Amino acid sequence: MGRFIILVLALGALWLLLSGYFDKPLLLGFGAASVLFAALMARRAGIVDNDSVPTGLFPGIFGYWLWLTFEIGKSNIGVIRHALAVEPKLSPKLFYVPCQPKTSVGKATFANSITLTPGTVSVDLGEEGILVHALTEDFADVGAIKEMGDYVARIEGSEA
Amino acid sequence: MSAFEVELTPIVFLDLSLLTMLILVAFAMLRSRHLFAVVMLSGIYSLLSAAFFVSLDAVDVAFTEAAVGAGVSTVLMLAGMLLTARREKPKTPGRAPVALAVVFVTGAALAYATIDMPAFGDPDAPANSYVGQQYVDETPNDIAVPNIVTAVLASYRGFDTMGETMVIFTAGVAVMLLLGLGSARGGREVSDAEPEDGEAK
Amino acid sequence: MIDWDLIRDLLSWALFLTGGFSVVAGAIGLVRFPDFFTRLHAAGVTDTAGAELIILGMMIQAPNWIVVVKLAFIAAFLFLTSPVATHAIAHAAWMVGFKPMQGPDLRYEGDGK
Amino acid sequence: MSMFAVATAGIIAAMTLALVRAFAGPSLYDRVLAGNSFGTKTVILIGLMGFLTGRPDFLDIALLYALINFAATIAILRFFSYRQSSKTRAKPMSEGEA
Repeated sequence: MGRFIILVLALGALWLLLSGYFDKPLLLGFGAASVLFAALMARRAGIVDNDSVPTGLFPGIFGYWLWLTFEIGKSNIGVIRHALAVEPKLSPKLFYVPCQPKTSVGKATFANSITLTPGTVSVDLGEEGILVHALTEDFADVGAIKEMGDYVARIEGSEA
Repeated sequence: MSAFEVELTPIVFLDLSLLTMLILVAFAMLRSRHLFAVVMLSGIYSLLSAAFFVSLDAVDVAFTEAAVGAGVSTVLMLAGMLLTARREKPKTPGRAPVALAVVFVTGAALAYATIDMPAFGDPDAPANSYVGQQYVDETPNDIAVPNIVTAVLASYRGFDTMGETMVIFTAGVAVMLLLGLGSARGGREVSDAEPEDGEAK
Repeated sequence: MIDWDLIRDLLSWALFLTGGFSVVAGAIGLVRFPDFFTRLHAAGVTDTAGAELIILGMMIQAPNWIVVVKLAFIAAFLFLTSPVATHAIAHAAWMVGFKPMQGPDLRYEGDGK
Repeated sequence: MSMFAVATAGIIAAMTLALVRAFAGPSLYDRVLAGNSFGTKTVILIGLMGFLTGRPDFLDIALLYALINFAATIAILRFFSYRQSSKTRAKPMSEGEA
Protein backbone atom coordinates (compact mmCIF):
# COMPACT_ATOMS: atom_id res chain seq x y z
CA MET A 1 0.00 0.00 0.00
CA GLY A 2 2.88 2.36 0.75
CA ARG A 3 4.30 1.80 -2.69
CA PHE A 4 0.89 2.46 -4.25
CA ILE A 5 0.60 5.83 -2.51
CA ILE A 6 4.13 6.76 -3.62
CA LEU A 7 3.23 5.81 -7.18
CA VAL A 8 0.08 7.96 -7.10
CA LEU A 9 2.00 10.91 -5.70
CA ALA A 10 4.77 10.55 -8.29
CA LEU A 11 2.33 10.29 -11.18
CA GLY A 12 0.35 13.26 -9.86
CA ALA A 13 3.50 15.35 -9.62
CA LEU A 14 4.42 14.31 -13.16
CA TRP A 15 0.99 15.33 -14.45
CA LEU A 16 1.09 18.69 -12.71
CA LEU A 17 4.61 19.50 -13.88
CA LEU A 18 3.99 18.52 -17.49
CA SER A 19 0.62 20.23 -17.84
CA GLY A 20 1.34 23.34 -15.81
CA TYR A 21 -2.32 23.85 -14.83
CA PHE A 22 -2.95 24.51 -11.18
CA ASP A 23 -6.22 26.49 -11.23
CA LYS A 24 -8.60 24.81 -13.70
CA PRO A 25 -10.90 22.43 -11.78
CA LEU A 26 -12.08 20.54 -14.87
CA LEU A 27 -8.56 19.80 -16.09
CA LEU A 28 -7.31 18.98 -12.61
CA GLY A 29 -10.20 16.54 -12.27
CA PHE A 30 -9.26 14.84 -15.56
CA GLY A 31 -5.67 14.69 -14.39
CA ALA A 32 -6.59 13.14 -11.05
CA ALA A 33 -8.83 10.61 -12.81
CA SER A 34 -6.10 9.57 -15.26
CA VAL A 35 -3.51 9.29 -12.50
CA LEU A 36 -5.79 7.08 -10.42
CA PHE A 37 -6.71 4.97 -13.45
CA ALA A 38 -3.06 4.40 -14.35
CA ALA A 39 -2.11 3.55 -10.77
CA LEU A 40 -5.05 1.16 -10.32
CA MET A 41 -4.22 -0.57 -13.60
CA ALA A 42 -0.61 -1.01 -12.48
CA ARG A 43 -1.85 -2.47 -9.18
CA ARG A 44 -4.27 -4.77 -10.92
CA ALA A 45 -1.50 -6.02 -13.20
CA GLY A 46 0.55 -6.70 -10.07
CA ILE A 47 3.57 -4.67 -11.14
CA VAL A 48 3.73 -2.26 -8.20
CA ASP A 49 6.81 -3.88 -6.68
CA ASN A 50 10.44 -3.03 -6.13
CA ASP A 51 11.13 -3.22 -9.89
CA SER A 52 8.74 -0.51 -10.97
CA VAL A 53 8.73 1.63 -7.82
CA PRO A 54 12.29 1.17 -6.53
CA THR A 55 11.92 3.00 -3.25
CA GLY A 56 14.97 1.20 -1.89
CA LEU A 57 17.31 3.12 -4.21
CA PHE A 58 16.45 6.54 -2.82
CA PRO A 59 18.04 8.79 -1.74
CA GLY A 60 21.47 7.27 -2.39
CA ILE A 61 20.87 7.16 -6.13
CA PHE A 62 21.29 10.95 -6.52
CA GLY A 63 24.87 10.90 -5.31
CA TYR A 64 25.51 7.92 -7.54
CA TRP A 65 24.11 9.74 -10.60
CA LEU A 66 26.37 12.72 -9.91
CA TRP A 67 29.38 10.42 -9.66
CA LEU A 68 28.28 8.56 -12.79
CA THR A 69 28.02 11.82 -14.75
CA PHE A 70 31.72 12.43 -14.27
CA GLU A 71 32.57 8.87 -15.28
CA ILE A 72 30.48 9.32 -18.44
CA GLY A 73 32.24 12.58 -19.23
CA LYS A 74 35.67 11.01 -18.88
CA SER A 75 34.95 8.00 -21.06
CA ASN A 76 33.18 10.15 -23.68
CA ILE A 77 36.40 12.04 -24.26
CA GLY A 78 38.20 8.75 -24.79
CA VAL A 79 35.70 7.42 -27.33
CA ILE A 80 35.54 10.73 -29.23
CA ARG A 81 39.34 10.70 -29.49
CA HIS A 82 39.15 7.25 -31.09
CA ALA A 83 36.29 8.25 -33.40
CA LEU A 84 38.19 11.25 -34.75
CA ALA A 85 41.70 9.75 -34.76
CA VAL A 86 43.33 9.57 -38.19
CA GLU A 87 44.13 5.93 -37.60
CA PRO A 88 41.97 4.65 -34.76
CA LYS A 89 43.76 2.00 -32.72
CA LEU A 90 40.88 -0.17 -31.56
CA SER A 91 41.37 -3.39 -29.69
CA PRO A 92 37.88 -4.61 -28.80
CA LYS A 93 37.66 -7.07 -25.96
CA LEU A 94 35.00 -9.25 -24.35
CA PHE A 95 35.30 -10.03 -20.66
CA TYR A 96 33.31 -10.86 -17.57
CA VAL A 97 32.86 -8.52 -14.63
CA PRO A 98 31.60 -9.93 -11.33
CA CYS A 99 28.21 -8.55 -10.39
CA GLN A 100 28.07 -7.46 -6.73
CA PRO A 101 24.53 -6.04 -6.52
CA LYS A 102 22.06 -8.68 -5.38
CA THR A 103 18.64 -7.20 -6.08
CA SER A 104 17.23 -7.13 -9.60
CA VAL A 105 17.04 -3.33 -9.51
CA GLY A 106 20.65 -3.12 -8.43
CA LYS A 107 21.77 -5.48 -11.18
CA ALA A 108 19.84 -3.49 -13.79
CA THR A 109 21.30 -0.22 -12.49
CA PHE A 110 24.83 -1.61 -12.60
CA ALA A 111 24.48 -3.10 -16.10
CA ASN A 112 22.88 0.07 -17.45
CA SER A 113 25.64 2.17 -15.89
CA ILE A 114 28.19 0.06 -17.74
CA THR A 115 26.32 0.64 -20.98
CA LEU A 116 25.83 4.33 -20.25
CA THR A 117 29.57 4.98 -19.99
CA PRO A 118 30.68 4.95 -23.62
CA GLY A 119 33.46 2.52 -24.37
CA THR A 120 31.82 -0.32 -22.49
CA VAL A 121 28.55 -2.09 -23.29
CA SER A 122 27.00 -4.83 -21.18
CA VAL A 123 26.08 -7.67 -23.53
CA ASP A 124 24.80 -10.47 -21.34
CA LEU A 125 24.14 -11.32 -17.71
CA GLY A 126 25.21 -14.82 -16.81
CA GLU A 127 26.41 -16.98 -13.93
CA GLU A 128 29.94 -15.57 -14.07
CA GLY A 129 28.73 -11.98 -13.95
CA ILE A 130 28.12 -9.40 -16.63
CA LEU A 131 29.61 -9.94 -20.08
CA VAL A 132 31.06 -6.61 -21.19
CA HIS A 133 32.31 -5.52 -24.58
CA ALA A 134 34.95 -2.79 -24.45
CA LEU A 135 36.21 -0.61 -27.28
CA THR A 136 39.90 -0.82 -26.36
CA GLU A 137 42.16 -2.38 -23.75
CA ASP A 138 42.08 0.89 -21.79
CA PHE A 139 38.33 0.76 -21.38
CA ALA A 140 38.47 -2.88 -20.30
CA ASP A 141 39.44 -1.86 -16.78
CA VAL A 142 37.82 -4.48 -14.55
CA GLY A 143 38.89 -2.64 -11.39
CA ALA A 144 37.12 0.58 -12.33
CA ILE A 145 33.96 -1.26 -13.35
CA LYS A 146 33.98 -3.26 -10.12
CA GLU A 147 34.20 0.01 -8.22
CA MET A 148 30.96 1.03 -9.93
CA GLY A 149 29.35 -2.25 -8.91
CA ASP A 150 30.45 -1.77 -5.29
CA TYR A 151 28.89 1.68 -5.28
CA VAL A 152 25.58 0.28 -6.57
CA ALA A 153 25.70 -2.55 -4.03
CA ARG A 154 26.12 0.03 -1.23
CA ILE A 155 23.02 2.02 -2.17
CA GLU A 156 20.70 -0.64 -3.53
CA GLY A 157 18.95 -1.41 -0.24
CA SER A 158 16.99 -4.62 0.12
CA GLU A 159 14.51 -6.38 -2.15
CA ALA A 160 11.54 -5.93 0.16
CA MET B 1 -1.19 37.36 -55.32
CA SER B 2 2.14 37.25 -53.58
CA ALA B 3 5.62 36.95 -54.94
CA PHE B 4 7.84 34.19 -53.61
CA GLU B 5 10.33 35.86 -51.38
CA VAL B 6 12.67 33.28 -50.00
CA GLU B 7 14.43 34.50 -46.93
CA LEU B 8 17.29 32.21 -46.00
CA THR B 9 16.63 31.78 -42.33
CA PRO B 10 17.94 28.73 -40.45
CA ILE B 11 14.42 27.30 -40.54
CA VAL B 12 14.44 27.32 -44.35
CA PHE B 13 17.76 25.47 -44.35
CA LEU B 14 16.34 23.03 -41.84
CA ASP B 15 13.29 22.36 -44.02
CA LEU B 16 15.45 21.96 -47.10
CA SER B 17 17.75 19.46 -45.42
CA LEU B 18 14.79 17.51 -44.00
CA LEU B 19 13.20 17.31 -47.44
CA THR B 20 16.50 16.28 -49.02
CA MET B 21 16.88 13.49 -46.48
CA LEU B 22 13.29 12.40 -47.12
CA ILE B 23 14.03 12.06 -50.85
CA LEU B 24 17.28 10.19 -50.16
CA VAL B 25 15.52 7.74 -47.84
CA ALA B 26 12.72 7.24 -50.36
CA PHE B 27 15.20 6.41 -53.11
CA ALA B 28 17.13 4.08 -50.83
CA MET B 29 13.89 2.27 -50.03
CA LEU B 30 13.15 1.89 -53.73
CA ARG B 31 16.64 0.64 -54.53
CA SER B 32 17.02 -1.77 -51.64
CA ARG B 33 16.13 -5.41 -52.20
CA HIS B 34 16.62 -6.29 -48.53
CA LEU B 35 13.17 -6.12 -46.98
CA PHE B 36 14.31 -5.63 -43.36
CA ALA B 37 16.35 -2.66 -44.49
CA VAL B 38 13.27 -1.25 -46.18
CA VAL B 39 11.24 -1.60 -42.97
CA MET B 40 13.92 0.14 -40.89
CA LEU B 41 14.24 2.89 -43.49
CA SER B 42 10.49 3.44 -43.46
CA GLY B 43 10.72 3.97 -39.70
CA ILE B 44 13.40 6.59 -40.29
CA TYR B 45 11.21 8.10 -43.02
CA SER B 46 8.37 8.49 -40.51
CA LEU B 47 10.66 10.17 -37.99
CA LEU B 48 11.87 12.60 -40.64
CA SER B 49 8.42 13.45 -41.93
CA ALA B 50 7.16 13.92 -38.37
CA ALA B 51 9.99 16.39 -37.75
CA PHE B 52 8.96 18.14 -40.95
CA PHE B 53 5.32 18.31 -39.77
CA VAL B 54 6.48 19.99 -36.57
CA SER B 55 8.32 22.53 -38.67
CA LEU B 56 5.05 23.16 -40.56
CA ASP B 57 3.24 23.76 -37.22
CA ALA B 58 1.04 20.69 -37.80
CA VAL B 59 1.71 19.39 -34.32
CA ASP B 60 -1.29 17.06 -34.12
CA VAL B 61 -0.36 15.41 -37.41
CA ALA B 62 3.19 15.02 -36.15
CA PHE B 63 1.85 13.28 -33.03
CA THR B 64 -0.08 10.80 -35.16
CA GLU B 65 2.81 10.28 -37.55
CA ALA B 66 5.15 9.47 -34.69
CA ALA B 67 2.80 7.03 -33.00
CA VAL B 68 1.46 5.30 -36.10
CA GLY B 69 4.28 5.71 -38.60
CA ALA B 70 7.35 5.16 -36.48
CA GLY B 71 5.76 2.91 -33.90
CA VAL B 72 2.86 0.73 -34.96
CA SER B 73 3.38 0.41 -38.70
CA THR B 74 7.02 -0.64 -38.33
CA VAL B 75 5.99 -3.49 -36.07
CA LEU B 76 3.07 -4.40 -38.34
CA MET B 77 5.37 -4.52 -41.35
CA LEU B 78 7.79 -6.71 -39.43
CA ALA B 79 4.92 -9.01 -38.52
CA GLY B 80 4.07 -9.12 -42.22
CA MET B 81 7.68 -10.11 -42.91
CA LEU B 82 7.06 -13.30 -40.95
CA LEU B 83 4.84 -14.46 -43.80
CA THR B 84 7.21 -13.79 -46.65
CA ALA B 85 10.81 -14.02 -47.82
CA ARG B 86 13.55 -11.74 -46.56
CA ARG B 87 14.67 -10.52 -49.96
CA GLU B 88 12.67 -9.05 -52.77
CA LYS B 89 12.83 -10.98 -56.01
CA PRO B 90 14.99 -9.15 -58.53
CA LYS B 91 12.76 -7.88 -61.24
CA THR B 92 13.41 -6.74 -64.74
CA PRO B 93 14.14 -3.02 -64.89
CA GLY B 94 10.96 -0.99 -64.93
CA ARG B 95 8.95 -0.97 -68.10
CA ALA B 96 5.87 0.88 -67.00
CA PRO B 97 5.61 3.94 -69.21
CA VAL B 98 1.91 4.40 -68.46
CA ALA B 99 2.50 4.47 -64.70
CA LEU B 100 5.40 6.86 -65.14
CA ALA B 101 3.29 9.15 -67.31
CA VAL B 102 0.44 9.16 -64.77
CA VAL B 103 2.82 10.00 -61.96
CA PHE B 104 4.40 12.84 -63.91
CA VAL B 105 1.07 14.32 -65.03
CA THR B 106 -0.35 14.19 -61.48
CA GLY B 107 2.81 15.66 -60.02
CA ALA B 108 2.84 18.47 -62.58
CA ALA B 109 -0.83 19.23 -61.88
CA LEU B 110 -0.19 19.38 -58.13
CA ALA B 111 2.84 21.59 -58.61
CA TYR B 112 0.79 23.85 -60.88
CA ALA B 113 -1.97 24.03 -58.26
CA THR B 114 0.44 25.32 -55.60
CA ILE B 115 0.97 28.50 -57.62
CA ASP B 116 -2.58 29.60 -56.78
CA MET B 117 -2.17 28.95 -53.09
CA PRO B 118 -1.83 31.90 -50.74
CA ALA B 119 1.58 32.35 -49.14
CA PHE B 120 2.29 30.47 -45.92
CA GLY B 121 0.81 32.47 -43.03
CA ASP B 122 -0.86 35.04 -45.28
CA PRO B 123 -3.43 36.97 -43.13
CA ASP B 124 -5.72 37.36 -46.18
CA ALA B 125 -5.79 33.63 -46.93
CA PRO B 126 -9.26 32.02 -46.82
CA ALA B 127 -8.24 29.90 -43.85
CA ASN B 128 -7.52 33.01 -41.80
CA SER B 129 -10.17 35.44 -42.99
CA TYR B 130 -13.55 33.90 -42.12
CA VAL B 131 -14.59 32.32 -38.82
CA GLY B 132 -11.13 31.11 -37.82
CA GLN B 133 -10.36 34.13 -35.69
CA GLN B 134 -13.72 33.81 -33.94
CA TYR B 135 -12.96 30.26 -32.84
CA VAL B 136 -9.58 31.36 -31.57
CA ASP B 137 -11.20 34.18 -29.59
CA GLU B 138 -14.21 32.31 -28.22
CA THR B 139 -12.86 28.85 -27.40
CA PRO B 140 -11.27 29.76 -24.06
CA ASN B 141 -14.62 31.19 -22.88
CA ASP B 142 -16.84 28.47 -24.33
CA ILE B 143 -14.90 25.38 -23.40
CA ALA B 144 -12.39 24.95 -20.62
CA VAL B 145 -10.02 22.97 -22.84
CA PRO B 146 -6.79 24.82 -23.52
CA ASN B 147 -6.02 23.11 -26.86
CA ILE B 148 -8.13 24.71 -29.58
CA VAL B 149 -7.70 21.78 -31.96
CA THR B 150 -9.15 19.43 -29.35
CA ALA B 151 -12.01 21.80 -28.60
CA VAL B 152 -12.90 22.22 -32.28
CA LEU B 153 -12.73 18.51 -33.03
CA ALA B 154 -14.59 17.24 -30.00
CA SER B 155 -17.08 20.02 -29.42
CA TYR B 156 -17.76 22.42 -32.29
CA ARG B 157 -17.48 19.72 -34.90
CA GLY B 158 -19.14 17.14 -32.68
CA PHE B 159 -21.71 16.25 -35.31
CA ASP B 160 -19.68 16.08 -38.49
CA THR B 161 -16.97 14.15 -36.68
CA MET B 162 -19.55 11.77 -35.27
CA GLY B 163 -17.95 8.89 -37.20
CA GLU B 164 -14.58 9.78 -35.71
CA THR B 165 -16.03 9.91 -32.23
CA MET B 166 -17.67 6.54 -32.81
CA VAL B 167 -14.32 5.04 -33.76
CA ILE B 168 -12.73 6.36 -30.59
CA PHE B 169 -15.69 5.14 -28.53
CA THR B 170 -15.46 1.67 -30.09
CA ALA B 171 -11.75 1.54 -29.40
CA GLY B 172 -12.39 2.54 -25.79
CA VAL B 173 -15.04 -0.17 -25.38
CA ALA B 174 -12.72 -2.76 -26.90
CA VAL B 175 -9.93 -1.81 -24.49
CA MET B 176 -12.33 -2.03 -21.55
CA LEU B 177 -13.50 -5.46 -22.66
CA LEU B 178 -9.94 -6.68 -23.07
CA LEU B 179 -9.05 -5.43 -19.60
CA GLY B 180 -12.16 -7.06 -18.17
CA LEU B 181 -13.50 -3.92 -16.58
CA GLY B 182 -17.07 -4.99 -17.35
CA SER B 183 -17.22 -7.85 -14.90
CA ALA B 184 -17.68 -7.27 -11.20
CA ARG B 185 -14.78 -9.54 -10.28
CA GLY B 186 -12.42 -7.59 -12.50
CA GLY B 187 -11.72 -10.21 -15.12
CA ARG B 188 -11.37 -13.95 -15.04
CA GLU B 189 -8.68 -15.66 -13.05
CA VAL B 190 -6.08 -17.06 -15.40
CA SER B 191 -3.50 -19.45 -14.02
CA ASP B 192 -0.14 -19.98 -15.66
CA ALA B 193 0.57 -23.28 -17.36
CA GLU B 194 3.68 -23.98 -15.28
CA PRO B 195 3.06 -23.52 -11.55
CA GLU B 196 6.80 -22.96 -10.89
CA ASP B 197 6.68 -19.65 -12.75
CA GLY B 198 3.70 -18.51 -10.75
CA GLU B 199 5.41 -19.22 -7.45
CA ALA B 200 8.67 -17.61 -8.43
CA LYS B 201 6.99 -14.30 -9.18
CA MET C 1 27.19 44.55 -11.69
CA ILE C 2 27.32 41.21 -13.40
CA ASP C 3 25.74 40.78 -16.80
CA TRP C 4 23.78 37.59 -16.21
CA ASP C 5 22.42 37.43 -19.75
CA LEU C 6 25.93 37.46 -21.17
CA ILE C 7 27.02 34.67 -18.82
CA ARG C 8 23.94 32.67 -19.75
CA ASP C 9 24.64 33.10 -23.46
CA LEU C 10 28.31 32.22 -23.11
CA LEU C 11 27.47 29.15 -21.07
CA SER C 12 24.93 27.85 -23.53
CA TRP C 13 27.20 28.62 -26.48
CA ALA C 14 29.82 26.44 -24.83
CA LEU C 15 27.29 23.68 -24.14
CA PHE C 16 25.88 23.78 -27.68
CA LEU C 17 29.34 23.71 -29.24
CA THR C 18 30.58 20.78 -27.14
CA GLY C 19 27.24 18.99 -27.47
CA GLY C 20 27.06 19.45 -31.22
CA PHE C 21 30.68 18.37 -31.51
CA SER C 22 29.95 15.19 -29.51
CA VAL C 23 26.90 14.39 -31.62
CA VAL C 24 28.87 14.74 -34.84
CA ALA C 25 31.84 12.82 -33.43
CA GLY C 26 29.56 10.00 -32.35
CA ALA C 27 27.97 9.90 -35.80
CA ILE C 28 31.41 9.84 -37.43
CA GLY C 29 32.29 6.91 -35.22
CA LEU C 30 29.04 5.24 -36.17
CA VAL C 31 30.14 5.36 -39.80
CA ARG C 32 33.86 4.71 -39.36
CA PHE C 33 34.12 1.95 -36.77
CA PRO C 34 34.82 -1.50 -38.19
CA ASP C 35 32.17 -3.81 -36.71
CA PHE C 36 28.75 -3.76 -35.12
CA PHE C 37 29.86 -3.93 -31.48
CA THR C 38 32.34 -1.07 -31.81
CA ARG C 39 29.64 1.05 -33.47
CA LEU C 40 27.51 0.62 -30.34
CA HIS C 41 30.08 2.64 -28.40
CA ALA C 42 29.99 5.45 -30.95
CA ALA C 43 26.20 5.62 -30.78
CA GLY C 44 26.55 5.81 -27.00
CA VAL C 45 28.52 9.06 -27.32
CA THR C 46 25.64 10.66 -29.21
CA ASP C 47 23.08 9.41 -26.73
CA THR C 48 24.88 10.52 -23.57
CA ALA C 49 27.25 13.46 -24.00
CA GLY C 50 25.73 14.92 -27.15
CA ALA C 51 22.06 14.77 -26.22
CA GLU C 52 22.44 15.75 -22.58
CA LEU C 53 24.77 18.69 -23.25
CA ILE C 54 22.48 20.17 -25.90
CA ILE C 55 19.44 19.72 -23.66
CA LEU C 56 21.33 21.41 -20.81
CA GLY C 57 22.12 24.29 -23.15
CA MET C 58 18.45 24.61 -24.05
CA MET C 59 17.50 24.54 -20.35
CA ILE C 60 19.73 27.53 -19.69
CA GLN C 61 18.00 29.45 -22.50
CA ALA C 62 14.45 28.46 -21.51
CA PRO C 63 12.03 31.38 -21.13
CA ASN C 64 9.94 29.91 -18.27
CA TRP C 65 10.10 27.16 -15.71
CA ILE C 66 7.71 24.77 -17.46
CA VAL C 67 10.07 24.51 -20.44
CA VAL C 68 12.90 23.75 -18.02
CA VAL C 69 10.81 21.00 -16.41
CA LYS C 70 9.92 19.43 -19.76
CA LEU C 71 13.53 19.50 -20.92
CA ALA C 72 14.55 17.97 -17.61
CA PHE C 73 12.07 15.15 -18.20
CA ILE C 74 13.41 14.56 -21.72
CA ALA C 75 16.95 14.50 -20.37
CA ALA C 76 16.04 12.10 -17.56
CA PHE C 77 14.13 9.89 -19.93
CA LEU C 78 17.00 9.66 -22.42
CA PHE C 79 19.36 9.01 -19.52
CA LEU C 80 17.25 6.07 -18.37
CA THR C 81 16.22 4.55 -21.70
CA SER C 82 19.24 4.92 -23.98
CA PRO C 83 21.33 2.32 -22.11
CA VAL C 84 18.38 -0.07 -22.10
CA ALA C 85 17.92 0.30 -25.85
CA THR C 86 21.66 -0.06 -26.52
CA HIS C 87 21.86 -3.14 -24.33
CA ALA C 88 18.77 -4.61 -26.00
CA ILE C 89 20.36 -4.24 -29.44
CA ALA C 90 23.68 -5.68 -28.23
CA HIS C 91 22.01 -8.56 -26.43
CA ALA C 92 19.76 -9.39 -29.40
CA ALA C 93 22.77 -9.48 -31.74
CA TRP C 94 24.74 -11.57 -29.23
CA MET C 95 21.93 -14.11 -28.85
CA VAL C 96 21.65 -14.51 -32.61
CA GLY C 97 25.33 -15.43 -32.67
CA PHE C 98 27.04 -12.22 -33.74
CA LYS C 99 30.65 -12.44 -32.62
CA PRO C 100 32.59 -9.23 -32.09
CA MET C 101 36.05 -8.53 -33.47
CA GLN C 102 38.70 -8.93 -30.82
CA GLY C 103 42.23 -7.82 -30.14
CA PRO C 104 44.34 -5.05 -31.62
CA ASP C 105 44.40 -6.56 -35.12
CA LEU C 106 40.57 -6.74 -35.24
CA ARG C 107 40.22 -10.45 -35.89
CA TYR C 108 37.07 -12.46 -35.46
CA GLU C 109 37.38 -15.30 -33.00
CA GLY C 110 38.14 -18.61 -34.66
CA ASP C 111 39.08 -16.83 -37.84
CA GLY C 112 42.41 -18.60 -38.03
CA LYS C 113 45.65 -16.69 -38.40
CA MET D 1 23.77 33.04 -36.54
CA SER D 2 22.22 32.00 -33.36
CA MET D 3 23.55 29.28 -31.14
CA PHE D 4 20.48 27.19 -31.85
CA ALA D 5 21.28 27.26 -35.55
CA VAL D 6 24.77 25.95 -34.85
CA ALA D 7 23.46 23.07 -32.77
CA THR D 8 20.81 22.32 -35.41
CA ALA D 9 23.46 22.20 -38.11
CA GLY D 10 25.41 19.72 -36.00
CA ILE D 11 22.33 17.54 -35.55
CA ILE D 12 21.55 17.63 -39.28
CA ALA D 13 25.11 16.61 -40.11
CA ALA D 14 24.92 13.74 -37.61
CA MET D 15 21.54 12.68 -39.03
CA THR D 16 23.08 12.47 -42.49
CA LEU D 17 25.88 10.29 -41.15
CA ALA D 18 23.39 8.04 -39.37
CA LEU D 19 21.54 7.72 -42.68
CA VAL D 20 24.77 6.57 -44.31
CA ARG D 21 25.02 3.81 -41.71
CA ALA D 22 21.37 2.88 -42.20
CA PHE D 23 21.87 2.66 -45.98
CA ALA D 24 25.13 0.75 -45.74
CA GLY D 25 24.07 -1.77 -43.12
CA PRO D 26 25.59 -4.29 -43.49
CA SER D 27 23.75 -6.27 -40.81
CA LEU D 28 20.21 -5.89 -39.60
CA TYR D 29 21.37 -4.81 -36.15
CA ASP D 30 23.48 -2.01 -37.62
CA ARG D 31 20.32 -0.65 -39.17
CA VAL D 32 18.34 -0.92 -35.93
CA LEU D 33 21.19 0.91 -34.17
CA ALA D 34 21.20 3.62 -36.83
CA GLY D 35 17.43 3.96 -36.57
CA ASN D 36 17.56 4.25 -32.77
CA SER D 37 20.34 6.82 -32.96
CA PHE D 38 18.36 8.70 -35.59
CA GLY D 39 15.37 8.80 -33.25
CA THR D 40 17.44 10.35 -30.44
CA LYS D 41 18.64 13.02 -32.86
CA THR D 42 15.05 13.70 -33.97
CA VAL D 43 14.05 14.30 -30.33
CA ILE D 44 16.78 16.90 -29.91
CA LEU D 45 16.03 18.42 -33.32
CA ILE D 46 12.38 18.99 -32.43
CA GLY D 47 13.41 20.64 -29.19
CA LEU D 48 15.83 22.90 -31.03
CA MET D 49 13.20 23.71 -33.65
CA GLY D 50 10.96 25.14 -30.94
CA PHE D 51 13.76 27.41 -29.78
CA LEU D 52 14.65 28.42 -33.34
CA THR D 53 11.11 29.63 -33.99
CA GLY D 54 10.98 31.26 -30.57
CA ARG D 55 8.15 29.05 -29.31
CA PRO D 56 9.56 26.27 -27.16
CA ASP D 57 6.10 24.89 -26.37
CA PHE D 58 6.32 21.89 -28.64
CA LEU D 59 8.52 19.99 -26.23
CA ASP D 60 5.64 17.63 -25.46
CA ILE D 61 6.22 16.13 -28.89
CA ALA D 62 9.91 15.70 -28.23
CA LEU D 63 8.98 13.91 -25.00
CA LEU D 64 6.50 11.70 -26.84
CA TYR D 65 9.13 10.89 -29.47
CA ALA D 66 11.61 9.87 -26.83
CA LEU D 67 8.99 7.46 -25.47
CA ILE D 68 7.96 6.09 -28.86
CA ASN D 69 11.50 5.71 -30.13
CA PHE D 70 12.39 3.61 -27.11
CA ALA D 71 9.22 1.52 -27.29
CA ALA D 72 9.64 0.95 -31.03
CA THR D 73 13.25 -0.19 -30.68
CA ILE D 74 12.31 -2.64 -27.94
CA ALA D 75 9.33 -3.87 -29.97
CA ILE D 76 11.48 -4.47 -33.05
CA LEU D 77 14.06 -6.40 -31.04
CA ARG D 78 11.38 -8.44 -29.26
CA PHE D 79 10.08 -9.31 -32.68
CA PHE D 80 13.49 -10.49 -33.86
CA SER D 81 14.05 -12.61 -30.79
CA TYR D 82 10.58 -14.10 -31.22
CA ARG D 83 11.39 -14.96 -34.84
CA GLN D 84 14.73 -16.38 -33.78
CA SER D 85 13.32 -18.55 -31.01
CA SER D 86 10.61 -19.95 -33.29
CA LYS D 87 13.35 -20.80 -35.80
CA THR D 88 15.60 -22.56 -33.30
CA ARG D 89 12.64 -24.47 -31.97
CA ALA D 90 11.73 -25.56 -35.47
CA LYS D 91 15.27 -26.66 -36.31
CA PRO D 92 15.85 -29.68 -34.04
CA MET D 93 12.47 -31.05 -35.01
CA SER D 94 13.28 -31.07 -38.70
CA GLU D 95 16.68 -32.60 -37.94
CA GLY D 96 15.04 -35.29 -35.85
CA GLU D 97 12.76 -36.14 -38.68
CA ALA D 98 15.59 -36.35 -41.19
